[in-house]
Amino acid sequence: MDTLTIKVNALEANESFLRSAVGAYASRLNPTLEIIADIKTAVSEAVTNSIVHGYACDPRGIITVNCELADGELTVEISDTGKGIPDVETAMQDFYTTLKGEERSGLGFTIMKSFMDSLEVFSSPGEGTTVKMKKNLCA
Amino acid sequence: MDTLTIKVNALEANESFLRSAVGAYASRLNPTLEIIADIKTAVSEAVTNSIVHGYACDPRGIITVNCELADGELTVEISDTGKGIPDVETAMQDFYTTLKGEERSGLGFTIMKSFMDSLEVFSSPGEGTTVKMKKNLCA
Amino acid sequence: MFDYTLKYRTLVAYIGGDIDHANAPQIKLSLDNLIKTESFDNFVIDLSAVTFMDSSAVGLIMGRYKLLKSMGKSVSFSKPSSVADKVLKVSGLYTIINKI
Amino acid sequence: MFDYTLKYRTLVAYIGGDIDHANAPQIKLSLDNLIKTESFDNFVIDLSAVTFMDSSAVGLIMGRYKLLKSMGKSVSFSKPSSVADKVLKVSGLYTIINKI
Ligand SMILES: Nc1ncnc2c1ncn2[C@@H]1O[C@H](COP(=O)(O)OP(=O)(O)O)[C@@H](O)[C@H]1O
Ligand SMILES: Nc1ncnc2c1ncn2[C@@H]1O[C@H](COP(=O)(O)OP(=O)(O)O)[C@@H](O)[C@H]1O
Repeated sequence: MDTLTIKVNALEANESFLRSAVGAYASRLNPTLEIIADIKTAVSEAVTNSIVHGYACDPRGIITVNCELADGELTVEISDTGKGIPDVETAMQDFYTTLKGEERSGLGFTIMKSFMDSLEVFSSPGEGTTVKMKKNLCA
Repeated sequence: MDTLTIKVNALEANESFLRSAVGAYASRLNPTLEIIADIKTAVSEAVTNSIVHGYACDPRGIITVNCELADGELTVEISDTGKGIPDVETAMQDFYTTLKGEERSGLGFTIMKSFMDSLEVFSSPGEGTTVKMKKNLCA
Repeated sequence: MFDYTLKYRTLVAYIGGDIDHANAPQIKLSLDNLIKTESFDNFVIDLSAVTFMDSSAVGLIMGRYKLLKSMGKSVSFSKPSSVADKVLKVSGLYTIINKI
Repeated sequence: MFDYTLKYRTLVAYIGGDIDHANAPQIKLSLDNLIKTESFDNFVIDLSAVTFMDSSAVGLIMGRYKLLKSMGKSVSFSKPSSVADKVLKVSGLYTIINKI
């Protein structure tokens, strides 16, 4: 029984705070540095998306991170109650972005998918988005 | 608007995790290293108390940490829903401890009080304990 | 962390530390300022001191790449750290910008 | 982090890193083992490499102090780091154990 929940405002300072917190949490199972780096990158992508897309940088938005360590595996869920994604399949395509002018690469989901063992995205317009990822820490 | 809530199980590994997380959170206002060290020590005391006294080391217990940064000041509240304290005034006396055999010093509250700017303790037997502390980060 | 050297019309920009959405705008400013004020033919992005980067850094680099290509400059990567290398690989950036 | 040196019947125990409730039992074991197996007159606790400590460390030190006093040994602190120093001051430990 080893769970972690963090709730913070949609502030840029929480991008590094949350990836470091989840990285530190996963470290207690003593994975390799590369596994920790992969997790931090994926968490950073999801948190940044909640801030810039979900809440359009409105700091009143709350980002929730739920983690669990069980059977040598990290499960991490990053949720917002922001604007949501109308078509998740399209949004997940490489290079797809709805913020063309702002140098978003459209590779956030691509990186989450390739850096983690599994990725699921749940979203409804007007209700918010949850990204659920898993990573084996004993690989 | 800059708040942080963390919920974790009453595991020893969360003593260092929570003090580091609150220390990292407070760091964003760029206080001195000594102020950060003071905060980490006080948080460690309160978290350890929730684990060893509140939950008697039962990891099913949940510890909640609520933080807020406002006007250059950190407010941090550490809560458990464990066994509670029958007489808070007595418990807060220097060297008072109910775990005599286990090398507890009875100085947890003494350290929280002298390392932070303010300390309030709310507790009822059977319901749990909340420790609320404040620290000015611009001193 | 940001620094640069200019030698034989090769401008090397050293970007280090964590590169994410929060600090990409600051790094973008520094790079664009450098590109505007220095005269050079080759632009080398040295990522040897990168401790963290995500797709915000990829967007930042893509933007500078397009700008530099439109000015007729050559662009390459130098010594990416292992964390930078992994993100550059997955993002496909190595297919358009060479590692030297 | 734990280490020791023994010279002219003075045993110096070096305790470093973070000392908290989670790792105090391990440090206690190491110290008690040292106290049992070595022959010495003076016990010096070197806290120069302590990066964090709280009242669990105070309880640990108090326990060792009582044991050593009952054995007729002298006990002192050496070079506490600034974070250790502050906790030792507030806890009143300096009134019973001298800093040398
Ligand atoms: N949390 C979110 N809330 C709303 N929309 C999102 C969220 N996450 C992703 N999206 C949508 O999915 C698109 C693709 O996301 P991503 O692959 O991370 O690329 P990028 O962030 O560079 O745009 C985004 O442009 C946005 O339209
Ligand atoms: N969260 C808590 N739940 C229940 N009892 C507590 C809690 N925190 C403190 N106490 C009580 O207050 C006493 C004094 O606490 P403290 O000053 O931290 O000393 P110590 O932890 O060394 O016993 C404890 O021994 C315990 O009886």
